[in-house]
Amino acid sequence: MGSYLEIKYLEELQQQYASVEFDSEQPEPHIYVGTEDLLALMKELQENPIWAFDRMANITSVDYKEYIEMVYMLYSRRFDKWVTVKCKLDREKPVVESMTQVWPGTEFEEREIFDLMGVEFLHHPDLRRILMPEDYTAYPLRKDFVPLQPKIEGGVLKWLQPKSLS
Amino acid sequence: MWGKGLVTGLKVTWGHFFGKKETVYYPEEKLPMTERFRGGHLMLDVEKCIGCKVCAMNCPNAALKLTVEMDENKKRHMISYVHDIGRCMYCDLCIEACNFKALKWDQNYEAATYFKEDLIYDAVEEAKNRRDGNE
Amino acid sequence: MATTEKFVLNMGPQHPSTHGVLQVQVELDGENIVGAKPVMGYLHRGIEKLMESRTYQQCVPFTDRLDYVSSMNNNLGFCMAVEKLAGIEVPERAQYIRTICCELNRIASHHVFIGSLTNDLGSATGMIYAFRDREKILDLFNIICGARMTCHYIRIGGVIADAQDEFLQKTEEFINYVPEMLDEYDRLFTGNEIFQKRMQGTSIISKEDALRFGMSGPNIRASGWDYDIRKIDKYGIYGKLDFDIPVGKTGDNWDRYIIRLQEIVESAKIIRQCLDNMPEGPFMAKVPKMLKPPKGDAYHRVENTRGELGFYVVSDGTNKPYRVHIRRPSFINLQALDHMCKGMVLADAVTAFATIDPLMGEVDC
Amino acid sequence: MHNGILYLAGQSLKELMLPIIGSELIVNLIMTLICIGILFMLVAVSALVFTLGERKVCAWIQVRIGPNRVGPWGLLQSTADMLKLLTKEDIIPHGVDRWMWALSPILIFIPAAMVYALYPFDDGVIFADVNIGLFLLIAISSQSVLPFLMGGYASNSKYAMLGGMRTVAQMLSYEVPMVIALMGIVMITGSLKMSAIVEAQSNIWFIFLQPIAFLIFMVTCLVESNRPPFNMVEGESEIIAGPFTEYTGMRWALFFLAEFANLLSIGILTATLFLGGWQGPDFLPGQLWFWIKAFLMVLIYQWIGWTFPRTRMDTILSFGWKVLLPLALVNLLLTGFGIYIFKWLL
Repeated sequence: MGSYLEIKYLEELQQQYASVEFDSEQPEPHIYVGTEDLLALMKELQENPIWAFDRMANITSVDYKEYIEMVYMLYSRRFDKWVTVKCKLDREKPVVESMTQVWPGTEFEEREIFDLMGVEFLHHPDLRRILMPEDYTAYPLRKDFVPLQPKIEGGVLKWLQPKSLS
Repeated sequence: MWGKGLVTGLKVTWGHFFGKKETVYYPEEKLPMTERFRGGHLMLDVEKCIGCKVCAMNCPNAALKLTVEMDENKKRHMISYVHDIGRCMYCDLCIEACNFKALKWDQNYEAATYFKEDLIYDAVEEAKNRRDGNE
Repeated sequence: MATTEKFVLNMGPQHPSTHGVLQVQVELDGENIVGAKPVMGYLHRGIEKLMESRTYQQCVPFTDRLDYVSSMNNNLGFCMAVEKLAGIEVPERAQYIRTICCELNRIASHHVFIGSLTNDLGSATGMIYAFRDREKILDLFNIICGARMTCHYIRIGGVIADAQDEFLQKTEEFINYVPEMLDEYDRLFTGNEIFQKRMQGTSIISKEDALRFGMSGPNIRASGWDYDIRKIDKYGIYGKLDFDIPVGKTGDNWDRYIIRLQEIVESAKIIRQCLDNMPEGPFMAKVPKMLKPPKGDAYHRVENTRGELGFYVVSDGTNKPYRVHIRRPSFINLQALDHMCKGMVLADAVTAFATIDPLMGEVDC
Repeated sequence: MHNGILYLAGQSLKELMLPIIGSELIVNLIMTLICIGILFMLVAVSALVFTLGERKVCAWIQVRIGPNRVGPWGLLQSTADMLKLLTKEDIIPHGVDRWMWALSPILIFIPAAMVYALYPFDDGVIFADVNIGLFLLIAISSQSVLPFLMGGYASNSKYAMLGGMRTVAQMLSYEVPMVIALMGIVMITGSLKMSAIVEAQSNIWFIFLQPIAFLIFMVTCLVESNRPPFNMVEGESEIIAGPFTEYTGMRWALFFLAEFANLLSIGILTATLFLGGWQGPDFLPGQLWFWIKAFLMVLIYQWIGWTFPRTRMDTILSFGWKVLLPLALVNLLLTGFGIYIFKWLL
């Protein structure tokens, strides 16, 4: 079981990137970073040999009703260390830099997040829906999701907005 | 030598050609089911059941639809216990939830039916039929 | 002058060798593959969303349906994540039973791999032999939990029922049978020249590429990394057990096949150690029926048969998870498909699908 | 004079009919028609037998019981299969080349059935004992390339097209080593006549004189008749069913029929050319020896087919041209030297 990145290193990161925040009271504090610094921070963590976070263990997003949170869990095989980087996004128009620029293996996972949560990734090589139909308009993993109604019109499958509950 | 592997492969299949077969003549010969086997219809013990509906609450897929009636002595009676096999995933949570051990599987794995409607059955009715049959 | 043009062949979702409902758009130049694009979503059931509306205990049977040929490992991953979140200690006997079941399931899953690989290579006999042996493991599961594939045996806090003597005894019988079984596979296909010719040197993933694609499990080990979560994280009782991680050299189809054969041997070794050191005691921790983990999130990863399976669970303090994310290894491993197929011929594409061993239940979630 | 049972039966039938009908021409005509009927029956029955036989052999190899539901020991399984195929809906896919698509299953059956005319079933029992028997046989059997390509092209399906292309490449390249391997036999016999080839083996079978040619011939036979491990044309895990992908019901059954006719065909051919045909010790009639050998060869072909994985298209092409062809040429050279030395010794 790898251990979490120590607080002194987190402070080091904080000095480098202004938008890095963490709660030093907690045993394993998550790093919160602004969207502007995210890509630079990730590049630093992956490429700099003092960190060597060469695996993106888990990348996901959570809808907290007020905002959407991107969760990146990084793992360093060399030092057996974990770090969790989180990034809050505007719920109306969530846009974030794509991590495929740092870890190419996140391509499908980011497509999945785009598909199910509606987060748009900049500089992604192939940003399309991956699990849901191409012409689907809703985002299933959001908390206010209501399933669209499938309807066949003239031999073409269409997705209609459900009738409003009012 | 190239081709040695091919010959040993042929030997293996030749051995099985005359060897014992693993499959059975199914409808005549059936494999025994184990004690813990989960499958088939739910067998409800009407005497033990107190109508608390914990089984239906524990069902992840809402496969159980129960109607409970209260008589004059405030005692609950199970009127119908509708189990939809089409929704059931045989997770066993209903049986484990029952505090009175009133439920168990009848372990009949031949569950296929011609019509979708036949997948829905009433366990109370089946319990009644079983009791009538025994008498 | 005659010219040729490339064309796109839609393999799947209905195709004999796409392991379910994977669709691959293969761009072909004659028989040579120019590119292969996986298209998925045909088995998407929204398990992550379904879990949000069910209690923690009710979520467990849904994990069976992710990677349905190694359901024990999925149960384990989710239960361990919730245990981490809620701070539940699992009794030792339960840990041992869990390990035995998971490793048996790993062997069963590798049987499916061998079976589907040989079938895709055109030898239906190999498939039947592998499935015949898998049947023995499924019968063991039938004894211990009453189900053969979707086990739902490992629960939050332990296992649902104690392992009977019959199960332990039959497991030992199976472990004794493993060398004989592998010997037959070796004689029938591993030594077969046609088999070797088709697998060696095809669909190579280099060491760097395997890391770049974020691959895990036997696929990354075949490329030369000794990356095994069981060894790295030592979750459960794996820290106490003695086993090796087989590592490949070139990362071709052949290595991916051999690695899995060797993993069967290692799994058998683990099971034997577990059987020998099985402690007595309770098999289930005290878990409240209404499990309400404290607010927060937890991530736990286990070594599934296909790679690194991670569960990210967010709790908001109620009895239902606020959000569950599943890091599915086959989904991520599929990213390498295009790279593996490029420059190969159509017959190799089928081998590449088979050795990457994706399971559509897991890919589509 | 010939003394095969079938030959004698035919002769006595002829003698029986001659006084009744009077004209020898008409009697010969009737005899010819009877022979054609028997040959077609043989092909049809062989398909029925082999549907069950193949499934049983495959099941026994795969530690299964195999078909056992229809009739005793599943003996009526193939009849049930045929009935099912006959009653199936005839689906004509959109956009097919109608004429070619419909003709392909019929044409594929013709060479498969035609070659039976050239097999010596017993002493003197051969429908057409022509001087260039072996040559004609190879010429006819190589015709089956075209229907495959027609079916593949006309189906308007990429899988079928790929399968059709594979057929051409595979069959054409294996024709060459096959012919050259058989040349050794022809050199020893000194004739292309099928009956002469069988008679030349009365002392020693050609399998002992031509072991290399026998192995080459076995491989090429498997390739020519699309049997596994060389069933690239069908390649069910890659291109579904190749040229047959879009066919249903009876049309597909004709392909099926031709396949089993070819299976028996290669069994008979191997038995005739290398195992002495109908010749054998006297305690059994020649007819029986012939069928024993043929079925044994069929069993061996099935056994090989159900054991090995499928080869890859490019591998078998290079194997055919780079290994089998030189080997066949070397065999030819060795046979030439052998004959020369043999004559010199005498």
